[in-house]
Amino acid sequence: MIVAKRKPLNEIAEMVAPYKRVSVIGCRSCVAICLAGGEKEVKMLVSALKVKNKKEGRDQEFEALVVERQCEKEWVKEVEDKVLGSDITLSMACSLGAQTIGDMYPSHVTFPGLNTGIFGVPEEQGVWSEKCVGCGNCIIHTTGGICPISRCAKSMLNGPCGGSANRKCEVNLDTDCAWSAIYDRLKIQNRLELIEKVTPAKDWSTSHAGGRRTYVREDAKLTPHQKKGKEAIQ
Amino acid sequence: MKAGSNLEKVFESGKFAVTAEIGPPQSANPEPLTHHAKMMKGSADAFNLTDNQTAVVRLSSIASAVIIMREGIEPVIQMTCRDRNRIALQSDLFGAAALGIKNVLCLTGDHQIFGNEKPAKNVFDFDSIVELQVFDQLRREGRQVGGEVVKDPPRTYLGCAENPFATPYEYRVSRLAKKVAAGADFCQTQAIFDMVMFEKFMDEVRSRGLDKKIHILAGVIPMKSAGAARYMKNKVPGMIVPNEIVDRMKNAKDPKEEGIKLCIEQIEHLKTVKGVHGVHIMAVAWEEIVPKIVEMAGLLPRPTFQ
Amino acid sequence: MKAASIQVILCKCCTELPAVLNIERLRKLAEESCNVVSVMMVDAICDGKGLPAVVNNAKEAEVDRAVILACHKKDIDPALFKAYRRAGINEFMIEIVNIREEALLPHASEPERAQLKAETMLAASLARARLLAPLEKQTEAMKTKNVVIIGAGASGQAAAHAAAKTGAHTILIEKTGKSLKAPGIVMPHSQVVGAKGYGGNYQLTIKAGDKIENLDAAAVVIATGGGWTQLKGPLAKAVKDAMPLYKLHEHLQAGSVPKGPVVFVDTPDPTGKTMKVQDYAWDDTLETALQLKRKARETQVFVIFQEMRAFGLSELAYKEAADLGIKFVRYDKSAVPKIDPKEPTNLIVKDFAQGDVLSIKIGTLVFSSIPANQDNQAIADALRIPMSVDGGVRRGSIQRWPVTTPRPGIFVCGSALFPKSNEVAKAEGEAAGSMAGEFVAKGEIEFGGSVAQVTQEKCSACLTCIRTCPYEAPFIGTASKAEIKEQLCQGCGMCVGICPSKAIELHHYTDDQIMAQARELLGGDF
Amino acid sequence: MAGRKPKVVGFCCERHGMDAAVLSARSGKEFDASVRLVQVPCTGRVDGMHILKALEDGADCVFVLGCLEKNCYYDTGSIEGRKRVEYVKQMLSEVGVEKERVEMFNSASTNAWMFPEIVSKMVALAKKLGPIGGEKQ
Repeated sequence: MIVAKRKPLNEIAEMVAPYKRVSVIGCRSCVAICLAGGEKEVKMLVSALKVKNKKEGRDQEFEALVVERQCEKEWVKEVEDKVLGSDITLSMACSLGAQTIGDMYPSHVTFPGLNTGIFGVPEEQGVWSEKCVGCGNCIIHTTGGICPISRCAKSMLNGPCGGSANRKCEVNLDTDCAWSAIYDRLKIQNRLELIEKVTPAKDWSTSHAGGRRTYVREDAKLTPHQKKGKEAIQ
Repeated sequence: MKAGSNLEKVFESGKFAVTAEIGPPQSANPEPLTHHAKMMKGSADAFNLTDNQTAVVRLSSIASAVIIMREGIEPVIQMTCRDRNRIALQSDLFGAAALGIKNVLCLTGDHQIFGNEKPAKNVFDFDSIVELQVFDQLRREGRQVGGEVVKDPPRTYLGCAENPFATPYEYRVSRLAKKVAAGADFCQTQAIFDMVMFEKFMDEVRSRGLDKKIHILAGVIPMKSAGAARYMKNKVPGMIVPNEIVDRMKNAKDPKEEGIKLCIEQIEHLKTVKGVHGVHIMAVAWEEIVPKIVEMAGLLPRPTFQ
Repeated sequence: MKAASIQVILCKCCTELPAVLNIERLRKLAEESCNVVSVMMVDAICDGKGLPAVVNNAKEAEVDRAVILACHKKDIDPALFKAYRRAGINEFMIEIVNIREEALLPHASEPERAQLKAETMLAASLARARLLAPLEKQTEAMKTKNVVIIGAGASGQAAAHAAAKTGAHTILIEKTGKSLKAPGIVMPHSQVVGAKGYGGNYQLTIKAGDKIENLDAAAVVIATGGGWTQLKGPLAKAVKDAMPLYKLHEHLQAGSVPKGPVVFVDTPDPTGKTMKVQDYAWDDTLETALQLKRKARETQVFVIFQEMRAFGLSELAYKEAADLGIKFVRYDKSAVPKIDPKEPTNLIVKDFAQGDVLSIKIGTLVFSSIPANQDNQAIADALRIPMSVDGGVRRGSIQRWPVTTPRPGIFVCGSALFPKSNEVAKAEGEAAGSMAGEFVAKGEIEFGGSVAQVTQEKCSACLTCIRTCPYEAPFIGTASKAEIKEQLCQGCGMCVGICPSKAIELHHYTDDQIMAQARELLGGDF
Repeated sequence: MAGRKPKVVGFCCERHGMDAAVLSARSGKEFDASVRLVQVPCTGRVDGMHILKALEDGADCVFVLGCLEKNCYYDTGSIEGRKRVEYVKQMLSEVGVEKERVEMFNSASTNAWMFPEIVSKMVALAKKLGPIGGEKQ
């Protein structure tokens, strides 16, 4: 899932300071699960900002809201009145949610309350680790199911580098060396031959390097006729 | 001859090679390079110029190479994948070859977290092995990685680095084999302090016949103090410094002298290891000691070729 | 929803309350408050005399909830809730306000502030009372009358006898094959390896010999006891022939006296972090030291300890010990006794009380302690009950429920809690056995009330509640959303406080109820 | 406003926390009347929002009082409570409000002297720091 974390409150407070009525919108999907932008975090943020305002004698109104999935227009639509009734919206969803609101209401200002970080796996309660960078061309069938692009600090294709000591990464000694892990995994799977051969240059054109990506599922797309019907109903 | 460099000639002649490291300055001033070149001239067969080593911004390795070549010594330039994508790497290889640089050491590169530009965005389009493979294909087939045919391909002698002391230990020789397969002609090792472990590594290298396919330069670092030994032991990932060595430096009356003595002993030992074709001396910030060590290790005079 | 109609009861606490507070002001405030339909004063709610009048008043005034200004809720007689129930008022609609211990007693020297505080507390509890909702508890029949006792030592056997007296079926699970007489069934060579369910209806998995058997249990008593150990830590290296207390005891029984001076230490590992001074150590150390001293007056006897705790009348032994000349030296954790580097036969101890550093020659070193049973962890894991840091089973509350665990229907006694003497272990075994028996005698379990509940539409199925709950009450149900197994829920509200989607509420302690009370309390100026 | 009295809210767990307060009162200990107690079943029930809301509603200081961590009635409840308090402290420091205004305490129910100490510590702090945003409400 997408893992984000709240921006420091002083940064958020500074962003929203010029505005009188602030709508704060959380999301019940990924960011709720990663404890960054669910209803609880939204309410606590609002409360903390009110305490700050109380200290500084500033007068601001906050409205705490939460939608099911902020990256989808239909869900955002449910709080449209509140969004447009405020001077500014602080999105407590990932950047996708913030941009969805921004794209839906271009003249309304929407700010991000979270820093969107990683495609992560909850390793344990409160710990999420990156395991994918969305390169668009998965190779983990050749690397024992471990992604070297995201889990190696240098995205090596033929690791591990010389800095791997005690099977830890030299960039962060608390992090396992991805390539040591790949070696160990392939060894127990009896597939070490996979890393005996040189893996050639990777084609990065499927990643963000190839420009902004849009994935389309033709058979799922609505035809212009269908879309028209929908609009008529609405 | 692949490139016809002096280093290549020494290896081909079967002589025990010596290379030394020169760190380019953290400025636009060429003077330190010229100074080191003059001082070390004749002490080694080629001089390795680091490429923004530990991600600290320094005078570029290609420019440094040109500067020391003016003093009549041969460079080995490092090219890391950290700062350049495949376009820049291939372009720089052309450029280096055009300037007369014949030895290139292919490295993945230290992560920027260790350097003085930590917020940098890194590239890592390649890793060192892919870099070797692409450069090897360029020089052999005159074909870029993207398929473009090059009319006048570079003639370059390709090197790599390998660390026998990084984990998983049992995989390190396989990784060296991958570098050989990718086209490496010579290999510089991480500094060696644990001779027992290195010999084990070399046993496997020989048993796989890799010593016949690649020229191994064993890395040595002369130490100035016990603090340096401790630092390398505790703070440098992938470096193994046995306790005896730390103790020896600690108990020495004159640590500098002891460091020199130790380095010479190590070189003497390495000469006897089968499959080691030379040494690479990394006298970081102590370059002036290199001529003395080379002399005392009985490696002078260096061979010359016409 | 029908508006709340509240009855306010002001308990005078005999004469205590009027002595400090102006009860008329409180009455007036109550009468003028919204939703209050009746205000009554009673002399003492605890004596039960005023109860019929209170309940009649509630009926007549047709209230649906009550706010009672009295004392600590735990000390209110359950009869009060029963009486209200008969009048049709749910127990969760009764708000007890501890005016006595929160305002009256601690602020008696500032009566005006105490008065304002009491008034504010009244307003706050009215605010909370308006938000209360009735909650019905449910029952489930127990499928069995089995009380399973784990361990057939002193405490386990005592528990079996006590439980059998209440009419429960007792089943003693014993790891070894020792033969013993106990009521009910004895299963030798058996161990509990797993458990499902909850108090009243547990399904235990028993490994009996090589077989795995299932066993229903309404209640479980953990009586796993303790075992002996060797001297540990630096002292073990320095003192080779130290003996455990029971060895010395055996020597004394056989008539031999150890080489003096005899030094008793309270633990086998003074430097260790997990071993604490035990009841066992004290009763038996004192007794043994006395026996020794009585036998050999000339032998010097030292008792070195961190904390002294003799059980009950054993305390009388201190006097005799002092008369006989046994020397007690208290040390602190920061300066544990160690061997004198200059004189390896001497022990250096810093006397915590006097500050002197003593060097005591060791003739014989005797250490006393029983570490917790190694099996406790496995049993605690199987039954999912918490352990103490010493490796013993954690009990519910040292004052109120010394032989219960936080999990209903699971009781604990003897050295399974921490090492103790035979007599104490037996007494605890009896207590645990009869509590388990009484628990089973009820025949049904009651659950629900102040438990957590998930609003499924808000749930993100993030699993945070499941990971946080110590009782495994939350689970993902068929709708792929969290649900709470009420029988397992203990009503702590940990899941509620952590739920990132605010999808869980704890009945009787909802966010609104908590925050309304706090807000109202802050409204008062005193 | 010379006469303004500090306002301190204490969220006390129903187990050791509240029992410790009650015991201290019964043992004849006096403590400052400024403290307002809110009972929760367990400090793990405390939501950071409750603490922040109390500050919003006029509390100068808030404390949470639970069982000793090694002897919590609900096993891990007071550990959870501590973590909630720590998170609120972090939030307060991010918004530039003294994080000392919020504190976690643990007490055994048998401890009669601890509760008055907690109260006097928090009341002294409330007096020192004054109300959030100065004396105007």
